Amino acid sequence: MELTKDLTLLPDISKDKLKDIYKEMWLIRYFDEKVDEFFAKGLIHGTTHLAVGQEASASGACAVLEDRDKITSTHRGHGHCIAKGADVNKMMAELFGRTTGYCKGKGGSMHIADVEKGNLGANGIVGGGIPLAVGSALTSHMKKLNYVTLCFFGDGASNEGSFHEALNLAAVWNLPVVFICENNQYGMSGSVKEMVKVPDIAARADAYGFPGVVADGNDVIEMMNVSHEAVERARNGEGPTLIEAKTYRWKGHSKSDAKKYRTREEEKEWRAKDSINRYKEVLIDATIITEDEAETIRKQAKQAIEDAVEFAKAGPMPTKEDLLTDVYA
Amino acid sequence: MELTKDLTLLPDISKDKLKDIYKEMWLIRYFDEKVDEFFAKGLIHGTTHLAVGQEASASGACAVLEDRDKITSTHRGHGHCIAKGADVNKMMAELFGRTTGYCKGKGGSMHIADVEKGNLGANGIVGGGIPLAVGSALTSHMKKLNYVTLCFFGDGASNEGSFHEALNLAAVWNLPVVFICENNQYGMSGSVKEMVKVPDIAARADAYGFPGVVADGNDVIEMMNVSHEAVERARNGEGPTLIEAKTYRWKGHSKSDAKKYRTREEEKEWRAKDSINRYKEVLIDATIITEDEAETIRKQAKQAIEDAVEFAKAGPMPTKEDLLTDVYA
Amino acid sequence: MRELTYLEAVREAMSQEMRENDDVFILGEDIGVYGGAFGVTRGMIEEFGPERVRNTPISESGIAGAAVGSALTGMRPILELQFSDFITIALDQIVNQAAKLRYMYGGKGKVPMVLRTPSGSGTGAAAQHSQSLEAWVAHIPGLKVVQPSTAYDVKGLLKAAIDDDNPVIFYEHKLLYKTKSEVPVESYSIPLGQADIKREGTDVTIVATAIMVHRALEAAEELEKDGISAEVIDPRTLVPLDEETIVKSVSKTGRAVVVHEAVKRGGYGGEIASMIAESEAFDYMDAPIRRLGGVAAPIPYNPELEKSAVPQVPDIIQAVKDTLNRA
Amino acid sequence: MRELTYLEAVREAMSQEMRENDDVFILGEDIGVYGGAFGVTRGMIEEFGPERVRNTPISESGIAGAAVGSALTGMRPILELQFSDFITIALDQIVNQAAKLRYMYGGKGKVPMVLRTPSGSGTGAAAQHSQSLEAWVAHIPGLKVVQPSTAYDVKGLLKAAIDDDNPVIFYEHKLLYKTKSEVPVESYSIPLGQADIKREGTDVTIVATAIMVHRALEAAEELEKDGISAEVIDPRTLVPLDEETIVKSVSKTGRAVVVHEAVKRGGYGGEIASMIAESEAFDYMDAPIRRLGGVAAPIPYNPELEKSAVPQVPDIIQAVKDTLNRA
Ligand SMILES: Cc1ncc(C[n+]2csc(CCOP(=O)(O)OP(=O)(O)O)c2C)c(N)n1
Ligand SMILES: Cc1ncc(C[n+]2csc(CCOP(=O)(O)OP(=O)(O)O)c2C)c(N)n1
Ligand SMILES: [Mg+2]
Ligand SMILES: [Mg+2]
Repeated sequence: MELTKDLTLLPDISKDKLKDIYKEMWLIRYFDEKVDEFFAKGLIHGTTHLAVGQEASASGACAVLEDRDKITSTHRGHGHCIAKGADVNKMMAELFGRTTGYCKGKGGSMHIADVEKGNLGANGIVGGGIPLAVGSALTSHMKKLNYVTLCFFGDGASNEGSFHEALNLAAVWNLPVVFICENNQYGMSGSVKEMVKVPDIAARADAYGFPGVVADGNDVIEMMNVSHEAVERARNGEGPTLIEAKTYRWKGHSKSDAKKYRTREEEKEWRAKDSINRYKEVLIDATIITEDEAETIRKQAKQAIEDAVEFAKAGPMPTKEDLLTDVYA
Repeated sequence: MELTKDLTLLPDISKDKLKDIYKEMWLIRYFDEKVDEFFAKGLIHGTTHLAVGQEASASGACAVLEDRDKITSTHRGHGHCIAKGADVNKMMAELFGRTTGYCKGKGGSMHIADVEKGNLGANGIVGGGIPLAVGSALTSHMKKLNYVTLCFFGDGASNEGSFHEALNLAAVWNLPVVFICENNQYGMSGSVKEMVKVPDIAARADAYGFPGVVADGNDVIEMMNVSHEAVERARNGEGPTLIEAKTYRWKGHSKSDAKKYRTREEEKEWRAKDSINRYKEVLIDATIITEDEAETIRKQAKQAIEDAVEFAKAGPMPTKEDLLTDVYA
Repeated sequence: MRELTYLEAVREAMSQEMRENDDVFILGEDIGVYGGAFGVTRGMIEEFGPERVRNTPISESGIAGAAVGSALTGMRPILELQFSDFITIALDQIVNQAAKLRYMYGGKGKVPMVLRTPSGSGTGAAAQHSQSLEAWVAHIPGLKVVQPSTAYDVKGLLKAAIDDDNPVIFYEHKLLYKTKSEVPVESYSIPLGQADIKREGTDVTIVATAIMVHRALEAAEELEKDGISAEVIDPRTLVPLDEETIVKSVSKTGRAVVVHEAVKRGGYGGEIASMIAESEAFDYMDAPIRRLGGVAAPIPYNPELEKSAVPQVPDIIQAVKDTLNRA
Repeated sequence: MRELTYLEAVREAMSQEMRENDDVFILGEDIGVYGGAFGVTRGMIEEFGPERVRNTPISESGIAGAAVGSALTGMRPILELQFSDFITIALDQIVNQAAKLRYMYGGKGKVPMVLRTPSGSGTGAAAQHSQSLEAWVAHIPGLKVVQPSTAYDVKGLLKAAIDDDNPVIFYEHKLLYKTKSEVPVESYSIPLGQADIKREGTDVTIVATAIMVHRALEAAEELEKDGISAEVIDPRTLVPLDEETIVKSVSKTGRAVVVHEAVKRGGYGGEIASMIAESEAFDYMDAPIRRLGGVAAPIPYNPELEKSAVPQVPDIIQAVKDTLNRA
């Protein structure tokens, strides 16, 4: 089973929205570049996982969602969070451990959630968010709220039992959930070629009886199109879809990674497929923006991240009194 | 991917062996009938799961194994155990909780193991034995022992995460293991039609990149043939196979089961496919046995189970001194 | 007053809550027409239908996660886990997700769910179906843990658990399902964190949980014949733990025996005993606190061995007497 | 003598065993060229090859089961679990299979495997990557549990664990990986179940595990300046627990402080404290036993909050002083 792929622009997306998406992709890129910089300098604590290079899958998939729709995210979640409408100020403040952050400094990079905007949270457990997405979809179904839940996870996560159980559950209950496997070719170091013996993770949907589709995860238009179709199916009660977005993370897995498990050539090839550039060219070709406009948007995004850093630094640190709050509701 | 099915008798099985299989099927039938009787009378403690009706999948699959080959089994494991060559005396003694039982009375129905004969044990955890089988296959591979591990589990178990992780692992490491899903149409009560949205569980093998094949689980010849092919593949280093044996349990799930989740008509239809009878007819048609011989064999099997009961009853009970032994090696 | 079994009390509490609140639903394996492995939900699918009495595939981790996700988005799921031993499969969702989400998110979101599960030995189901693992979840901040011993307590505590906005692990003891007590028809709530003095006494305090409450009461009857007056306290909830009631009792009696079915080594008895020793009761103690628990072995199949693996009435009597002789 | 880091000691113990015995191998996520999440296996795949340093998919339950199955059939696997928090996913295989198989089978079969896993907080990895859950496995008959605090102990205990015919859970503390001590080049074994007196003293016994051993030693130094002589005991293995050494020490000092990083509520400190109280040491006790442990909250991200969630040196000093004032 394959969904149709329409490489032309979806008709119902406005030019403004298309420009917003362009800006958002830069926001994601610059956010993670900045985080990388601060980690390298030791200015941020803990660990982090950057989605530089993977902007299109987050932006494309979330672009077709409505506000009431929900997402679940992963350890590599900054991009998803921004794409679902989060405030980069509060995100950066969280990374700085401030009370002005999304989690008041208690969660950090791996646990940013933006429940009001429908981001049910990043997750430090690989595969941990997949059953949560099914639960969220169950609520939509049982309360007839007609929202769709979009569930992000990686190629590595598709080898977890939670993937299997959750996808089967979604199938059996015919729930409004779209599974997006961001196949960036590696887990921490394990190559998908070694860890999965089928060419496409999308094919695993066949084991549950719903459609699976492969998409170019570095093509934001294609991501929008396949996600749109899947989200519509879900909203119309036609059940789940698995989308495999083939993409690549430009950076190492987390803070310190010598990247011995892959070659510099491979990295170069993938960098050439930069989704932001490709999208810009499409937009210019379609005369939706000019080169100058694109440049202005990029600079705005860059500035927004600089501002976020200022916002973050200005926030207060939690105090010992905060330690025992928020444990129980 | 489908294995070829050869419905004729495998050439390399002797007439004697074919008769032994016939006897074994009756042993399985009578063993579980007897256990049922004792449970109903309250003479056996705990709980049990009977494989009456499922004799052919256990007997057919194990018939093609060599002594050094191994199996892992399930909560519904008496049949597998007998098929792998266990002594029904020690099995019955175990159910009676005697020190003469396979587990000295410490394991009971759900934990009978016969490590010497290559039965790595029944398992009370649905799906729990599947990764164990992969581990056993890993030993064979690493130590170059060239034995095959045959892994039994149910349709319900195929929805556990352990199924997914184990099958993927076996694929990735190309291990000598054969997965046998005994699809008896139900879990405890959950119908496979409701719990799995694809017609064949065998198709799930596609998600891992090795062959899956559907077999008539009530046809011991077909079970032998597909298992033989899968075992040969495994032994030749060609990796795992998933066999789905379509069958039916005649009795309730365990001790007390009103069987509200299925109809009496359905039960009748399946009883008509009785594997022992079918096999007998094949054997008679092929002039391997006569009706009289068949009857003699059946009676021998019945007597063997009566003897097992006597053996069991004669065995001593464990004493409090046994409580703390065998915890650590 | 009308009597109900412990099992019926579970069912009645769930049914009453489901009638009151559409957000409450049950999910679990074989809870539909089969009525669940122990028959607790029997009849419920007929009243509430298959959407709200939701039969699941055999996928403990998936269904636990589905419960957590639905709770996070506005439902109030009750998850029936067929045997408490299977929490080993669902634990990531319970411990790393349900228990921590609210904290990790800085106080946003909540996970109002109940995980109901039968625990304990005595049914001959052997090592993988007889454990008492409540100490695990009691160790995890963010979870609440309930262990009722009577039908009356079941009904009130289960309502409180369902009404609670946090994940609550609700242990049902298999051997208690058929025990009866008086249970009001109308719905009522017993606050989580309120111990119950099941019997008053002056010479020794026995803190007992789940089925051990009944064994402790039996022991107390026997001890009375020897002129020993035992107070029996049932904490009812391990988290929150009603330390005050326990400490007050021990301060009065000067002696304590803590008894649970779970393996003694690393069991929650260590927490209770240490809590007592750290409290002001220490100054009133006339003897060391005694703990009784299961032996350090898996639960064996043979019925006599099985019994000897966990505390029985004579063991409690002996422990109390040891404590008294010690003075 | 030559010094090694704690991390290098883990690697050296494994490498030496693997050179000696072909049955020993490692499996785990990213343990190949990546060297594991903490770099423990770095260089090992180059020496031993990908068959014996076996990179796995991200499937904690599957790989745990594969380890158990291979151990049952003659291998001696070492499973590296990337973070000890992920045992939540693998627990069925560890607790219901590995720990119980031999018993359930009436003494047939054995499961000689080691599960090595880094635990503890202090790295800013927040609630799902910072737990100390050793109390869970210590509660399970059939498992052994090791928690080394120094490079020297690591090497000897890991050899003993690998040589042991039972499943052993071997906790490595992340913050200790870079700490150094003198470690002999040749291989040696430290028996499981032998506590180590890390510092002798006369006024109070501090029983501390893993990183708390170091904090206790620091506290002891400080206390000495106030004329207080603290004995610091590192049990090294929780199961088996060297009760004798602990009881002897407390009988001498008359005071005990038990300190671990794990959440105090339901932590193994309760077991140790209760064990002391039940022993003959009770008669020598001059003050109630104090327990220190983590607060009842998930581990927070912010570094200062994170620190305040678990015992620090001043907390230990304070607890000791409280104990002394109490007398
Ligand atoms: C259950 C679990 N196992 C292992 C890890 C450690 N870990 C964190 S990210 C990661 C790789 C995940 O790979 P993938 O799902 O492909 O996502 P990616 O990192 O490529 O975005 C691993 C192994 C974890 N956090 N949780
Ligand atoms: C992990 C786990 N979940 C649930 C159960 C309870 N249980 C025992 S057998 C069974 C049904 C299993 O179905 P299937 O795998 O099809 O095997 P069958 O009983 O049909 O042989 C269930 C739910 C269990 N023992 N273990
Ligand atoms: Mg990946
Ligand atoms: Mg079945």
